[in-house]
Amino acid sequence: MTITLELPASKSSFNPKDIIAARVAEEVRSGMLVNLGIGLPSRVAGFLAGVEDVFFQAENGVIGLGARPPEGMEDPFLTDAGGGFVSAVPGAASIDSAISFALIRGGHLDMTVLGGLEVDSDGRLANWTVPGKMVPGMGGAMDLVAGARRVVVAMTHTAKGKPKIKETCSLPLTALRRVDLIVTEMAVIEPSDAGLILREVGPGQTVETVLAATDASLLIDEEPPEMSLRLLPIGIAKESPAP
Amino acid sequence: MTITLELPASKSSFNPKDIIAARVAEEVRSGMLVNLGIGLPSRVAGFLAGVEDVFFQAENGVIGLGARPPEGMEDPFLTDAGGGFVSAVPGAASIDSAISFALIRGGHLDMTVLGGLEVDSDGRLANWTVPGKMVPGMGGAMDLVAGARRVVVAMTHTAKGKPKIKETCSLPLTALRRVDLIVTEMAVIEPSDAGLILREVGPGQTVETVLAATDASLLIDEEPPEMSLRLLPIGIAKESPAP
Amino acid sequence: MKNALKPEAAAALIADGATVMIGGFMGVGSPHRLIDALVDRAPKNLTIIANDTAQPGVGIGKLITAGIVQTLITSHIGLNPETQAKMISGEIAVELSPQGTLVERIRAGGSGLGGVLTQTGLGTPVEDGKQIIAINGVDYLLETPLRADFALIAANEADYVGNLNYALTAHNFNPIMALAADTVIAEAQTIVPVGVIPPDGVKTPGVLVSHVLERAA
Amino acid sequence: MKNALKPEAAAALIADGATVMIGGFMGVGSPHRLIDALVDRAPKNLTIIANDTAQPGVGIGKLITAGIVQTLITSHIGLNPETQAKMISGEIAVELSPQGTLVERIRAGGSGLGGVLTQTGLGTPVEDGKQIIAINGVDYLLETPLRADFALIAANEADYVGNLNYALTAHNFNPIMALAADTVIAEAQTIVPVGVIPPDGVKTPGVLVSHVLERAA
Repeated sequence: MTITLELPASKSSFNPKDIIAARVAEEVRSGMLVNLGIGLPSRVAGFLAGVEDVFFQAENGVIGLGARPPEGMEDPFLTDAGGGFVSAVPGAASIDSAISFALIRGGHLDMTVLGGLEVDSDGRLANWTVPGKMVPGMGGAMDLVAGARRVVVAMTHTAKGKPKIKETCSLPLTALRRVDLIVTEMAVIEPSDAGLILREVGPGQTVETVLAATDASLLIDEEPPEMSLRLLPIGIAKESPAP
Repeated sequence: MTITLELPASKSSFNPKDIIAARVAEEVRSGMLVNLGIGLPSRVAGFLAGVEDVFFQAENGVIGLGARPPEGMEDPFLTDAGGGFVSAVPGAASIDSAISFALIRGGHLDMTVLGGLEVDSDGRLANWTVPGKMVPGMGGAMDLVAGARRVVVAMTHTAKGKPKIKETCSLPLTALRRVDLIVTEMAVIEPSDAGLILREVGPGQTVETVLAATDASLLIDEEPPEMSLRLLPIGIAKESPAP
Repeated sequence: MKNALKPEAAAALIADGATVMIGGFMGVGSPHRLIDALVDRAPKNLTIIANDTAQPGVGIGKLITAGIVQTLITSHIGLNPETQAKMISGEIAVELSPQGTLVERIRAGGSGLGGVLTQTGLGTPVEDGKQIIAINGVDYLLETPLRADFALIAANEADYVGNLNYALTAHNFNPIMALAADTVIAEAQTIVPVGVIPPDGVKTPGVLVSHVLERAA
Repeated sequence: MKNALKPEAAAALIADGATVMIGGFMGVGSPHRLIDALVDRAPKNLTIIANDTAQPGVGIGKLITAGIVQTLITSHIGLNPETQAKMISGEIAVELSPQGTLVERIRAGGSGLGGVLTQTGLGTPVEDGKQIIAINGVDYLLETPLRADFALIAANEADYVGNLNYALTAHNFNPIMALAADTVIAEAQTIVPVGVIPPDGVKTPGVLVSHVLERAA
């Protein structure tokens, strides 16, 4: 099953990844220090509105990461953890890698948003290697999952039609620590002592479509509401047809 | 036995402590990073001449400690480890306590000069407490002895007539590490695997006077020469009569 | 953006029995207005973590005199006879930690590390009751991390978001303690607009600072 | 006072089989002229300790291409397929260390600490073959310190006595590696007279720096 949202041509940027990013953005509160992983998680910054005093940290050494600078004003000594040019907001601070990871591992990071390859029924994440295929190294991922106060996994619900939320991960774990929230384009899921709780369903989704795309048991208290997407421009989320 | 040097009135500053400081100064080489303990060791800085590029470190956080500033120009935020006003030389660096002790414990300090209460026949120093009498805390002393590349003990040979170099320390040790050199007004002694080697005798001293003031065996290769004191103004050391 | 806190409001946060880290080395780089406010409020049975207790009447020495310290974790009390007397009389329980070990224990507490492995203190009374771990045939003492409810730190400049820098030997324990407490209160010599401290000049990022003390009158 | 070293003279110090730490994060804050000189000299069988190997043709990636790396201790090789291929073929032995663990291991090596006690890596392949130590009932992985024969670091400004500062995200591993090698060679964007970097602006004291690379032509 591949998820494709048929969006109005004029809003073609609203793909599943934007739904995920917009929903994750709801988790960001004023005053937080947040680390956004490269790739999908980095989109979250684009959906924040009305949230003040949020500082983004990049583990390579800046607190107060800002948007890409104007053309021609890029600084080769100011990049994000993916090596892309960024700017710094007023009040930013440069830090070395030791302090950067002291912040990450010492519980000073209020939230990290990370991509995921798999999450198991205990809410444990695998996101750093596919043995025999992808050997990227863990970079800061293991530190972020072990140390951040709140870990949010932002990922598509399935990959090539196969569920990424599974009873047991087939890939090596990133950490023993249970993540705090999983946000996909189909669902918001909260791992707990009792298991994975289905908290919200994505636009156009039902409990049944989510269960069909998930390879782990999900706990359902009441009928889960549709995902809050107030940070997507009004109407767009509603217009998105079901897959 | 109390050591008293009868010095010419005009040179009254040349007491035993200055002899010790002048001899220790001979150990300082160009390019070294040196920590001088408070009290007697701090006098060493006054006897350096012709030695370039030496940086003095104070464990409270400055590399490039300089002399006391001109009257009225003292900075309450620039002091030595004893809390006394100091200046900073050109090229000085401010550091926090974590970096300060990373330097001390990581083997980056070429030499530390420390006062001593006792040294045993294995060359181990006791200098931080007299149980029941003096409870100062060890401050940075244990770190300095454990971590500096070269530890020089600068102390008077006896205290109230009693030897401070003893077969076994009666006071709690500062560290297990053998110090590299002991400089007193009576002798220069080098601890080694084989024991304490008497390398030099002080002005007016003989092997016999040193042995009489020492409560540990001393190894003597050849007749030890008189202490080199070229950093004391010429003639003064020679004028100093024996006790 | 931080709200400036009055000294008495800062002290009011600190309840009886709290564990409080305080920056400074012999009073240099200590948060003196916060200390004075704490003496006025006089919460009971504090645990103080600090390099030293300065001298009677100076810096942390004032807290010793005020009789509000129950436990003290420190590296040096040699210049404060009052602390020594209260230690000997049993009024204050003093844990002496070598200075380098003390700062690393605080850094470990603030950095999520399980402990500090050091040779400092081996073969001395410091090792009593502690675990010794052999690593590649060499012995190290395992020293445990330190954290506190509050860190009261002194800075040179603070900006409106709490970024801090420090001057000369007034750095000492301040930047490290900023990592290791639930609530960090910074007392700066001056408070400047955002941007006055450039990113490369920030030594403690504002995200670590809970409150900035209001400017001195 | 340091003597300025030419890149080829710096590279000439580095013999076959040396262990070399190199600063930088995806090439940002790497000592590029030193790396080029090292490629030219081509000592054999180096052990490289670095956060990553950037990309082919960029920074440390050039050393991978040159075939002079035998062992690599790093946190990330994901953007350099050449490093991955050489790892899989067995040409390069790669030890992957989580980034925070890697920097703490280097800091421990440079600070005289016996190891790093961390929860990062527990329950993952990172823990294989390592000691797990329970402290107050919580498990920590014991990671060993790292040191090197050489640290090649990049700075923003150097002064004549070797004091260094860094710019923005070009700090990364550089200040930490300056602690952990027998010989530290610093490549700066500019070299300035003593005093231009004020004491409070020094991030690596010159006493840690063995050589400053001569200014770029």
